[in-house]
Amino acid sequence: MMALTNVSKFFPMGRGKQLHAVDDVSLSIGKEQVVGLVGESGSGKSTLGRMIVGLHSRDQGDISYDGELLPTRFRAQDHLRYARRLQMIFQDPYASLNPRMTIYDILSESLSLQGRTDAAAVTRAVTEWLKAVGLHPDHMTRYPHEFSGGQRQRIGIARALMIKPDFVVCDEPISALDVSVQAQIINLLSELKASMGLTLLFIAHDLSMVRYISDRMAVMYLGKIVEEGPANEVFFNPQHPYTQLLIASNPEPDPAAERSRTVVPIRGEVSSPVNPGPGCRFADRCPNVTTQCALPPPEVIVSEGHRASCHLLN
Amino acid sequence: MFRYIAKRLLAGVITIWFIATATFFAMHAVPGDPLMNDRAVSDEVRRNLEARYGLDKPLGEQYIIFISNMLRGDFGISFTQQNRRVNDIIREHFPVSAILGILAIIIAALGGILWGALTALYRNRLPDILIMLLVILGISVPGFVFAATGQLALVHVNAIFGVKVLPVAGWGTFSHMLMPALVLGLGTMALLTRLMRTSMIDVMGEDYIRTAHAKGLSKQRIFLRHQLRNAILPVVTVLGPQISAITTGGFVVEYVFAIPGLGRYFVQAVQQLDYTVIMGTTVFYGAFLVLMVILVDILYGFIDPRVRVSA
Amino acid sequence: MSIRNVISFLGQQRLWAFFCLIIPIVSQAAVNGETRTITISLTEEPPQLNSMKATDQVSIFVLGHLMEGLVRYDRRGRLVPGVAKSWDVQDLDYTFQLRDDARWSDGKPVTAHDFVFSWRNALDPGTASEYAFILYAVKNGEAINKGERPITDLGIHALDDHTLVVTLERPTAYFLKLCAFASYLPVQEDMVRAKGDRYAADAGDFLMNGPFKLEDWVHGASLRMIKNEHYWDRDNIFLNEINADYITSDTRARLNLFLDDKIAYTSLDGDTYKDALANQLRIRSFITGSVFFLEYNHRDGRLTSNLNLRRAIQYAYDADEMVNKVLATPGNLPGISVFPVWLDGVEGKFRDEYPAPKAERNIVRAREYLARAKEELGGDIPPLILLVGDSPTASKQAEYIQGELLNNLGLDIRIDKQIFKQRLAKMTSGDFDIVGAGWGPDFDDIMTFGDLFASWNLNNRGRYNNPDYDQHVRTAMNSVDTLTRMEAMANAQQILFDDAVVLPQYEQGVIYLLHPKLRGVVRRVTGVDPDFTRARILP
Amino acid sequence: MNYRAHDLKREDFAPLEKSQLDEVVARPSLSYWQDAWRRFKQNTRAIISMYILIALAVFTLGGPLLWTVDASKQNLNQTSQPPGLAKHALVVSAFERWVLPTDPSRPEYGDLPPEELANPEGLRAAEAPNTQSVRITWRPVAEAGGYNIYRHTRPPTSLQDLGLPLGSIETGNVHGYEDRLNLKQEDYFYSVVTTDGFDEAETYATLQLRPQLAITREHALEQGLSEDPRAGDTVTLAFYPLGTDYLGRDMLARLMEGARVSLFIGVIAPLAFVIFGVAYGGFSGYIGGTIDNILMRLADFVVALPFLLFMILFKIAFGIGPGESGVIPMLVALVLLSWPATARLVRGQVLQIREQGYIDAARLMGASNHYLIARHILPNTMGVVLVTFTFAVPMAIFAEAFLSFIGMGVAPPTPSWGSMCNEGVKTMLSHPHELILPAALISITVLAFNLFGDGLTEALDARMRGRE
Repeated sequence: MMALTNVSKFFPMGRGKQLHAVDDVSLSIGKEQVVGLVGESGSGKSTLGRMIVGLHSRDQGDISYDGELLPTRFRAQDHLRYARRLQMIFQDPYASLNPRMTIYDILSESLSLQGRTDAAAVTRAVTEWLKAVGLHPDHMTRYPHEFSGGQRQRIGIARALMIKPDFVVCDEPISALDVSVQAQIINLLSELKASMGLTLLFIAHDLSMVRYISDRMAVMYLGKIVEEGPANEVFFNPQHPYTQLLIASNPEPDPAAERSRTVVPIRGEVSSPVNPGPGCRFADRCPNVTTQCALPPPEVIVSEGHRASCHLLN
Repeated sequence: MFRYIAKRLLAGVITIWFIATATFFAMHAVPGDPLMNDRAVSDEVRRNLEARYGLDKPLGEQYIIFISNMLRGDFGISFTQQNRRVNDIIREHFPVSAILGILAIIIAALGGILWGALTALYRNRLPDILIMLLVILGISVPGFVFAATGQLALVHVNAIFGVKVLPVAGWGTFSHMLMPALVLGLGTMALLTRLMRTSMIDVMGEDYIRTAHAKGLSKQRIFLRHQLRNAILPVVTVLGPQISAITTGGFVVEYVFAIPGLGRYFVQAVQQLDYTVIMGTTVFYGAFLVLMVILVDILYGFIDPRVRVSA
Repeated sequence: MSIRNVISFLGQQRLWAFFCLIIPIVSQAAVNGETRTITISLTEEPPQLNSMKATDQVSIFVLGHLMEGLVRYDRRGRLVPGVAKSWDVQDLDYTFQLRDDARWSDGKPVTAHDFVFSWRNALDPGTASEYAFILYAVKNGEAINKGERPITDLGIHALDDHTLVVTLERPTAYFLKLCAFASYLPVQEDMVRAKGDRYAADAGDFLMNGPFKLEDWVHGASLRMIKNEHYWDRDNIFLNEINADYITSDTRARLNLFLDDKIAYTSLDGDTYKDALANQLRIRSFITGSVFFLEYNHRDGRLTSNLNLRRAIQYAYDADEMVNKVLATPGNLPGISVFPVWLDGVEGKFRDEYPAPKAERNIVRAREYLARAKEELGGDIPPLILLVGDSPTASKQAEYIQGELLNNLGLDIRIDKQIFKQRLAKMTSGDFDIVGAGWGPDFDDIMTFGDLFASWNLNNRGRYNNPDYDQHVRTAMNSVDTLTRMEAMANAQQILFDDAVVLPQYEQGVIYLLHPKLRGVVRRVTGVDPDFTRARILP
Repeated sequence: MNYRAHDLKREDFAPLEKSQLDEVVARPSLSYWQDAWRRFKQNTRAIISMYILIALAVFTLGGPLLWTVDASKQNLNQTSQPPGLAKHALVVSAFERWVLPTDPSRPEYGDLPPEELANPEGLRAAEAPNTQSVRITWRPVAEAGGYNIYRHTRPPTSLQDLGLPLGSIETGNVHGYEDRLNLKQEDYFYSVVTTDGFDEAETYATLQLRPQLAITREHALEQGLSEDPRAGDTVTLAFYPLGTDYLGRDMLARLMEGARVSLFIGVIAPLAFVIFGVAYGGFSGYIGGTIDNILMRLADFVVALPFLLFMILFKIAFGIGPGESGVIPMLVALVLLSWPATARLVRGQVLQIREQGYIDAARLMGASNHYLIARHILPNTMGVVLVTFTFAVPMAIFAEAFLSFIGMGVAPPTPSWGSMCNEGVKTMLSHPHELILPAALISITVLAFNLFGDGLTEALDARMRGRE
């Protein structure tokens, strides 16, 4: 359904330097699938997500949706055309709602932009959706600052889903929320996904949450996808050293287990994505680094639908 | 850092060029004739005067000549004082304005920081209320009223004491400078006091102050090392624009106190349409202000470690 | 300003000295009998101490103390010998004998050549002196200034070092009076050649032959003049030093300085004299000699070229009220004539011998004239433009006139307030209906006012043109007979009134304060004013 | 309070049914502006300043409807009057010049040196003195060559303290003087000193007089003070609650008219440059990239121009034509020099807002640039813009006052508070009301706008904090 082939995004840094935010990434997402995208901050997962919905233009590669090639650079009318297919739920529930608008204004904006202006119908839709995301219809006259983070995220979800899109990018929708609220939002998303038949790209850095919601999982490091496969397989049988370290550093819910666990911290810091060399991007932090790592890493099929890029796997 | 300074200086040079160009064309748009005087002159004399000042050439050529002379640091001869060079005029009058301005800034900055800190310490108690009342006066009363009343006050003070406490006007010694500088700095001092007060109160509510109290540091040490140092930062930021306001805004004070500063000279030159002096003074002041802003930015970098990192 | 300049002025000792003088030093008292020193203030920095180019009051004041011409005025206003000890007049030829002991401040003698050089140079169009016209009395002066003849053709020759022969262009009754004027002062050729453009730009850049010499000149701040030990009449000079320590045009600041015993002399205005009275100070008054008037634009097509309109204004206006209620300072006289009261006539004062016709305010009559003017001009009179300078007094007067004419005649006046140079430009191009103007005398003769409205006079900015008036002026100019001249001028005065050429406003007076211990300070309408050269200090 | 563990059953831990009551709205929902207003109302100083501003607006706009005196009407009978009640004046016949009394039997000049000259005797008022004219006369002094006449407001103490030198009479046989110089109803001490024609004698004679406040028939008729005024009647003069200025114009009316000029410049100029700054900064910030760079560099240039020097220069360059007030050139100059601050601020705001999620969300829905700017970006910059505006007003009022003070402001006869101060500062001792009134109005206005701005900042700012 959504196919990315060799997609890249470079940000100019001045004086000929370029930041390789997304570098030669290929990924395909099947209909009604949930793909989790994980990685550290700065690994390019948000950029990738924004590229898919057209908030960023792409510098190389193709993105096609249902076999239809999406425009490289979205203009207002492209967004208008694709709005019912591609939507996004934003990370920061505080910044994603205009503080000067009521909830009604915010929610009805999607509909009015899509050309639905029948006031009664709009009000009905807003009421329905407020109920659907677990809020009271009276809330529609209120302003965003009167809500908690979780409630705001619900509003954000309602806004994105109101116009019944097919494909939704969830850009770390829970990372700004309290742990107790996170689960509620995840559950809400799961329910809606099921009832509406949504396809989701779920971006997060919380591995266990991603495993819980996703069918497949992709791990990004410095603009590259280093490993991709079925969620459980990647989580329980990680192949790439980075994935292994990432999973190893994931805290255990059981305090006893957590205490006995020995964590090998990832050495050093994320190296700069500005003008990187051809070699493995993880080489300078990898515990198993070899001289080969200066060469471009090969892509190895580990098993059906599970691939990873590392010299060690060769 | 060096790169940053070089970049700022280059931008400054372009800015000065812009100021020079703007002044040149604004001034030549002024109706009137700088060569006219009370007594009419013969055509021959007039032609000679025009030739001496290059006014007989087309405007474009005059502009090129002006810019190229400016690059060599030469602003030409004054129209009203035909045997003085504008450079000499600036050299003789600017230090006066500068000293007055510096003194005013020192008074304003010291006073502002001191009063501001005091008001914050005695928040909502008598000293705070008294000082803030004065601040309100300082902010809302026009400077020329201060200047006139300040001088008048001196006359009376001198009469009451029967000795010359401070001279009422003129220039030459430090005692001549005190009153004008005080009058000049008053508005800025009020502004800085207010800023310092807000800034102090903000800082006092910060966690690290509470931490410092909890650590058992002495009050003086907290005040000096933590509160004052952090509260001064915003004050330093506005100092740059304030220096510019003070050095160019001094002409009322210069006029009232009979001080031979460049500001007063500028107003006279405008009234006399003294092209070369107007050009020279504006460009010079412009350059001075640009330099001041750059200096304050650099200074800020030294005071605030955060800026140094990001630069 | 180059970097080097910046560094050099930072290095100036004066600058750092300011910081060092933390302890207030005892500054000069206004007068000091022991050191024979007085301190005064100037209204502005002297723009030009080159006598060949000086045009303004302040420069001429300073030059008057530093220099001496062929003749000078004494305290009663009589001409007395200066550098010239005697002179003969034969038709158009004046032969001056210069005194042997006249010296420059470097000790060299003042010679006839110094005058020849100075006068030629002042007329040289290359010098571009604005006051060159005052030397037109000398033969070929005008032709030289217009570039039509070489400067060597000027009618001035040095027979030897101490004999100077001047040939005039035409008979000029007041030529000797002209010789006391600044443009007629000698200059020393070598010094001018050596200094070039910087001649007289600083204390060391020129030589002086007068009672004082310029010792120190801090631009914008102070001038110090000390007694010239080479001056021939030094024994009659009492003061050792005149310090102009303050430069400000702010009357209040000067009054404060006077009250603080810092300056020995200051003029007052309507706003400050009350403070002077409150401080029990003796106020003196003095007529400056200048006449202020409203000048009409007589160019064709201008509304004000209509005589009846001008007469209407003439009868609607009350110079008395203006002086008493608007200017409201003592000393000013209501303006009646362009010829001020102090001008000499045949035996007494001109105005006593030939009283000026006067229009008393008469609104009824004024409205009759206005009705006639409206008829001639075809209907209502559109707003008239009143061009004035940007001084506070000028604004005040303009507002008064605006109110009066609206009130009395229903005439709408638009005030056009302009800075000095813009006002002059508009006056010259004729871009006004009425302009607030004034004229100060250059020399002590009626002709300094007489030819003002002659058709050829460039200062006749209203372009008044009347052959009869011109004829009277010519008669007075070409005659040396006083009676003929005064009769001609009386006729001119009558024409100025009948034609309502201008509307006289007031004869300017000033009130001033003088240190009570100071004596012998001379006020005069032409030349150096006030004159401190022969002032004394009472013990 | 003893719970026993075995009392607790598993069912006790079952979650309750979700209650609809939880979602009842506890307080009315407040919009951004409503909430800001609520906070603003709690700030007493800001509220007081707001009332002051409203009062000023009423004074400026509504005042002239109530107080219909013509601000440009001159009354030379009552110049520089302090505030006070209406005065009564004697009606006198039209002024006619007094022919000075002369004694033809005496010579014009005498021969005595000044120190031997006698004092004038019999100094008296020739007629009942009034403020139209005071006529004094004395017996001529033998051998005198003239007389000097002085006037003082208190008894003279010495020859050095005779007061104003009114004038001189230059012949010894004229023995009267007529004084019309700015007469007020107060005690005057006239002194006459004999001279030999040049120098004064060493004694003087003094006469104390108090002129009666008077008005001529013509003026009384013209001002409509009486239907048929006759000499000797008493009329009530025009009433000036706040006094008059140097030409006898009503201060109250002038202050109102001055307020129109000062507040017009003070409000319209900031309004114009704030609007321009918003458009410029908004455009620049939204477009971004190279154009943004160029536009902001231009703003930097304008910021670097020395403000006051250029105000003066522009003011002169634009010129004021005859009869124009010069308000517009000053306005244009102010706008030309002041917009960059707002532009920079708004640009910063726009850059910040542009990155907010709700912009992306709207864009995904297909919102056009126009829509985003109008609906999302501009409304969110309004708070900052409003605060900038309130602080720009005092700045503009000061600039106008300052320029008018140095004589580069509005042209006469248009009054502005600044130009009134300029005129008033000179007579600050003798007629303090001419300075104090306009200066106080400037101060109050500036103060009110400052406090109002402070209140606004706090109200809007607190709101922003509440969001986080």
